[in-house]
Amino acid sequence: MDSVLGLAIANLTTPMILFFILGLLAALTRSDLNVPEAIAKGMSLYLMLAIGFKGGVGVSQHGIDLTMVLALLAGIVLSAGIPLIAFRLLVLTTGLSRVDAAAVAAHYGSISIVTFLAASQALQGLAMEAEGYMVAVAAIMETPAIFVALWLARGQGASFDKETLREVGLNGSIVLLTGSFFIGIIAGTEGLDAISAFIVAPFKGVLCLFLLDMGLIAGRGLRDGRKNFTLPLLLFGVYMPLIGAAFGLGFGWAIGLSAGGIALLATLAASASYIAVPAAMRLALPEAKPSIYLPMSLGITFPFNLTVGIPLYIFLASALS
Amino acid sequence: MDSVLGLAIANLTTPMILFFILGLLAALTRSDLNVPEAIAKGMSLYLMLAIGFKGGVGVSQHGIDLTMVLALLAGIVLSAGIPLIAFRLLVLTTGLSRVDAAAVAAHYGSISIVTFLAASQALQGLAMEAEGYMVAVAAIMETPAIFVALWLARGQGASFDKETLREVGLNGSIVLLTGSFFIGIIAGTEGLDAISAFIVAPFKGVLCLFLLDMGLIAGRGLRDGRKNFTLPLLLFGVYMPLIGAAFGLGFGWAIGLSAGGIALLATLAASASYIAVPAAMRLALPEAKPSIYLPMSLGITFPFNLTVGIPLYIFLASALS
Amino acid sequence: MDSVLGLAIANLTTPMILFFILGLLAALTRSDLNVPEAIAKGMSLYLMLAIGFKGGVGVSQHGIDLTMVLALLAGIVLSAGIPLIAFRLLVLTTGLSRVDAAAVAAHYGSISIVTFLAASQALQGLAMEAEGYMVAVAAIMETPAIFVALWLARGQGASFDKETLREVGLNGSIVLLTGSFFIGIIAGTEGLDAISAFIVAPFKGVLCLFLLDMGLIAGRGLRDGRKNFTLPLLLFGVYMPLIGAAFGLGFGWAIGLSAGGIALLATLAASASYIAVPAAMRLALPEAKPSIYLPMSLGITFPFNLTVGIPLYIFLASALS
Amino acid sequence: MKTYPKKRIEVMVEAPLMNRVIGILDDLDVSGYTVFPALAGKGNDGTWHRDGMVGRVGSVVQIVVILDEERIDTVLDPLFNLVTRQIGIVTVSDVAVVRPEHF
Amino acid sequence: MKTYPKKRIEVMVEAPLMNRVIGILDDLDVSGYTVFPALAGKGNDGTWHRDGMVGRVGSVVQIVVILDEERIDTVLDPLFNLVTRQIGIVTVSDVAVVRPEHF
Amino acid sequence: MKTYPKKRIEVMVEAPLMNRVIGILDDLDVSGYTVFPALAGKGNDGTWHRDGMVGRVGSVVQIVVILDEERIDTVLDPLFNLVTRQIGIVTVSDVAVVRPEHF
Ligand SMILES: Nc1ncnc2c1ncn2[C@@H]1O[C@H](COP(=O)(O)O)[C@@H](O)[C@H]1O
Ligand SMILES: Nc1ncnc2c1ncn2[C@@H]1O[C@H](COP(=O)(O)O)[C@@H](O)[C@H]1O
Ligand SMILES: Nc1ncnc2c1ncn2[C@@H]1O[C@H](COP(=O)(O)O)[C@@H](O)[C@H]1O
Ligand code: NA
Ligand code: NA
Ligand code: NA
Repeated sequence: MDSVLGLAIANLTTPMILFFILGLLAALTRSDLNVPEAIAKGMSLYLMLAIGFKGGVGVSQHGIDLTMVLALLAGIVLSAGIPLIAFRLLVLTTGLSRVDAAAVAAHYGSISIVTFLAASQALQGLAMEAEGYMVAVAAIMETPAIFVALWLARGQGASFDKETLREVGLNGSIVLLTGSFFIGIIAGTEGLDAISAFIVAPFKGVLCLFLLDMGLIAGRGLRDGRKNFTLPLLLFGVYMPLIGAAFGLGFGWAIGLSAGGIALLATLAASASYIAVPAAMRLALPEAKPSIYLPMSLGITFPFNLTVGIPLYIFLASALS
Repeated sequence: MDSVLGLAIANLTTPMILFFILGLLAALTRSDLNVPEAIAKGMSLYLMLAIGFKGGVGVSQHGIDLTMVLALLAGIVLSAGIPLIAFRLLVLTTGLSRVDAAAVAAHYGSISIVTFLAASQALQGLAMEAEGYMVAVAAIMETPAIFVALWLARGQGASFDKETLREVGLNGSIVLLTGSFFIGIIAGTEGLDAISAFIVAPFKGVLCLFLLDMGLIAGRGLRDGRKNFTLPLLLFGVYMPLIGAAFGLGFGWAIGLSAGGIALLATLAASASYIAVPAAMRLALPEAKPSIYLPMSLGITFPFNLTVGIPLYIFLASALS
Repeated sequence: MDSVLGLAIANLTTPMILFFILGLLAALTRSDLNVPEAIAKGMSLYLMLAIGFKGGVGVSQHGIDLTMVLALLAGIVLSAGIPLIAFRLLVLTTGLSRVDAAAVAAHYGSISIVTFLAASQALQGLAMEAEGYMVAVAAIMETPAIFVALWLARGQGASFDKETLREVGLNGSIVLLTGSFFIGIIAGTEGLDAISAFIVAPFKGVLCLFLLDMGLIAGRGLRDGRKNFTLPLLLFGVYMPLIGAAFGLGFGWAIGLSAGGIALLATLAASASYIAVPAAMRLALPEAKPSIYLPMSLGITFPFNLTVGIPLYIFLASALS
Repeated sequence: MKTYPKKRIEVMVEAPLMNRVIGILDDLDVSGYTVFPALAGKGNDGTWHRDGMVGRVGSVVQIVVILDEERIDTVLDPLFNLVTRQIGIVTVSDVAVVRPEHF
Repeated sequence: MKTYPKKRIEVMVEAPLMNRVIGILDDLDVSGYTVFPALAGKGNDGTWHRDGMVGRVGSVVQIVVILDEERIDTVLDPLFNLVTRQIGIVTVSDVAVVRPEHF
Repeated sequence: MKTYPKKRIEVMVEAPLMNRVIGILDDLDVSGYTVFPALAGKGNDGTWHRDGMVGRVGSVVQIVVILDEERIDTVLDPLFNLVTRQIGIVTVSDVAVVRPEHF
């Protein structure tokens, strides 16, 4: 196992990360390079379908065990617990209103599936295996943070009726991720063989194009968000993932995951949502300002995890096990 | 050859069908999972290009024979004849107006190319070959039903001028399907080798994503259509494909197609259009209600064929030859 | 090496060109076959990313040499010089206003990346290698022509402020092409292996679908443009690429490119832009009529190069070296 | 700034009908029009949403024509004939423009 | 050609809110509505552009309802309640239609 | 429900010009605007359709600004300067809004 610096440098010169940086630069220089919305959504459907399915096939091969149940539980605890810490830190250090602090906190409890994908690819590049069911852990971590944040903002206009609950719980990415996961379990290796030319072979390449788009979005987020960033907020965007990762590493180690699995759990805990949670916040906590939580998650934490965080979490996970 | 039940169960656990069911469930639980329109159209272009091209390459390998001409003729007769039967049954049993009955009848005479694709994949899974020109039969079956339906609805506001004729005859899917077919004949095996990494290898996987979308649409069709479904209409949506398939099996057997070819002809006869015919009806028979014909075709007959019909038709075709 | 006729015929029966012709015919018969805008843009992103990356990997393998610098210089000279010739010929023979003549001239100085792709594929089909950095030459040739044309139209309402300069210089296709090129240099063969299932294997097939769309656009361009085409303009659309190619061949031979490289430089010089330049003209030379320059470039010169030009340039390049 | 009164006709029809409407406008030599895509809607025939659609049925477009008051009736009559039989809505409203010669 | 005066309500809201607005309209039994997708925009919360977006937040839709003057208040009240708390804009304007019975 | 009169400016321009129009609006500090994509159209320079397009030329967007009557001229003048040289159309119409403080 390389040193963390070696890992980080190797990570930075993969096509994936280079395309992300290209997107970032294009946005910062205000190039009109752009990916049509439909293509971006199509790629995100593809990536979720593929990762879910492959995770399911993994489970169909290795079977279900106690560790899986523990990992799912750990995911729920992390997703629900991290917002509590994040909220407290935000209120103490940043001067955000309680509503805004709760909304930001929700993002850090929930997860970013693209960060998860990037970590999976990095593991694969190092020939480190991870448990297939980690994708189910990812899916299960999407929502608890949202409910905790709404509870934190209770009495501040958080609406939380049955309809909102349904919309949050059955949002497209959760349904596709878990649906594909179960399909993978049923279809098994045979099913994977049938469609691997679609979901395995071109996966990395699609991820490159997707990360180009993420770079563009993150860069625009940075440009637009600049005026809302205070130093305490900026710092939060960097130390909060580290705090999350520390808990992820601890839980992963405690329940006996493989090194790869620990790294993924740490990555999930460290990552911040920018799809599911923002949509939920607009519905249930409309007073919270998207101009704060979106640039934080997309412009600071996402690039940080992608470039520095992931190699670090992998290094620490390997050291732990 | 397995029993029909074995076939049906094997069919139900292929990733293709499982993704269709996932889409259906997501729509029925009102998840916001959705596929952007442009992606859905892009996939349908891809699928038609690929299937047309592969069919043409098949013909370039095996040459043209009398059976091909007979199969094309059989396609025309089926497409024109089935609406007559369907119309009579609808008028007798469902209480639809003549205009609506004619419109529904047109859908059942015409074909669904995705159902055809699913049947082709099922055959391939069973290592059963089918004639390459069946894709030309599919293309030729798209329109005769429309003209017969307009004749059935004559005097009821069916407009049928030269412009409509051109629009119906040169609709995009027919042009792409037959165009790719002829390109396949010209380009031959060499051409196929050049582009097979695009049109052969990932085909099944793309079909999975496309069927996910079809499941979503079918599910929404079912939900919206509920209030228009009477029992006689519902039953029609199930027995009409069986009647069509019976004719398809008979014709296929009579003209000496292979077992695979018979199964495909039966599938075409059994399938109901939901793209070309609805568009033609809006132009030429605007009084007919889309809220009847679309849910019938998409919500009832399409899922029926996909899950139960195709294995049944394959079983019967194998038994016949 | 075959004769030019043999080459041309072989070129005309590749799936790529056949799909282009299919699109052309569909548009001319006013079929409603169409490719959604988002899909067309997605494919063009894909093609530029892939060609740029592969070019960069080529450079990472062969290293940088003096010829590369000379080729880049040749590209700049061609892009800046061809508009001067084109402008003079247009003013002399076609009766276009100076503004329109300048705008058309800009298109012929700049390049069409799809023509470049088609030529690369044709070379590959003949097992002829070309220098990887030709893609950088393509990128560098996009803009000089624009600045020359604005200079030609000075005093006629050509606006040319810093903002326009930035928009022209950092347009999406240049950024993606050169960005991917540099990423290819950094990522090298290892990077290529990781994503070749996405950017190499399906490339030709995607190009087929893209050329189908280009055929549709070219056909519509022809139909719409008919009324603006005079004989001198039509002729210009055919002889101008030949003049450009002649210079390209000469420069390529003089600086010592390989036969494949010479053919590509000739193709670049012969090709006319239809994305970057039209957009720049609308911003900086709004008085020029798009109804002249777009159909010229798309409807005449693009099909001419694709069918007749490319085999001819390859033949001549082989004869030269 | 001086502005001039004009009329704005807006026609909502199902996408397959778009070419018919445009054909009518072309025959009448209107100076221009613009078509906007709708995303979703509801009418007599129920609700529709463009996402996931593979065909064009159900999906609606809005065709906007800005033209002189005098020409209103010439244009409305044939449009109305089309939409009575087919699915569609026609509205007219007042607008002011800055370049009267354009319309 | 004879036309009849109606009102046109236009609601701009962020996409995640669309279903709420539609729900209100459905509850009130309006005869129809049409939703148009916006491409980009700017409001209190800054600028947004749809390209490259993966989520729906920020992207705005415009919901158009043509209806009878009499029904305006019944519809405006609940809509307004929604948009005061949430992000959104409601405008009303005059239009004339050719088929009054449709609305 | 009480409503307040405002003006609605609608600018149709070719997509490459969109950023120029937005730049003008930003410089003038208008409180907001929304851009809608058009699908197809016809003008002095012939017809265009977005499908299959790879470039942005020809495709048109509509920029909608709702603002106070008082500010109309400040905004119309620079917009008009842009569209006279370039391709485009500017219209103004009356609307009523429910939240006057928003504009
Ligand atoms: N009152 C209305 N306001 C706005 N749009 C409408 C209205 N009624 C119908 N539409 C639109 O016009 C389409 C066709 O309506 P209909 O002719 O009632 O089936 C619908 O799908 C809606 O998109
Ligand atoms: N004055 C305005 N004119 C047109 N559209 C506006 C205006 N103000 C806001 N919008 C649109 O409404 C959305 C939400 O605005 P806001 O409620 O100010 O955040 C913006 O993103 C714009 O698309
Ligand atoms: N009278 C009109 N009504 C509606 N849209 C128009 C009209 N004239 C022009 N347009 C739109 O504005 C664009 C540019 O028009 P033009 O400046 O005439 O070339 C056209 O492509 C149309 O989309
Ligand atoms: Na997290
Ligand atoms: Na049929
Ligand atoms: Na050139």
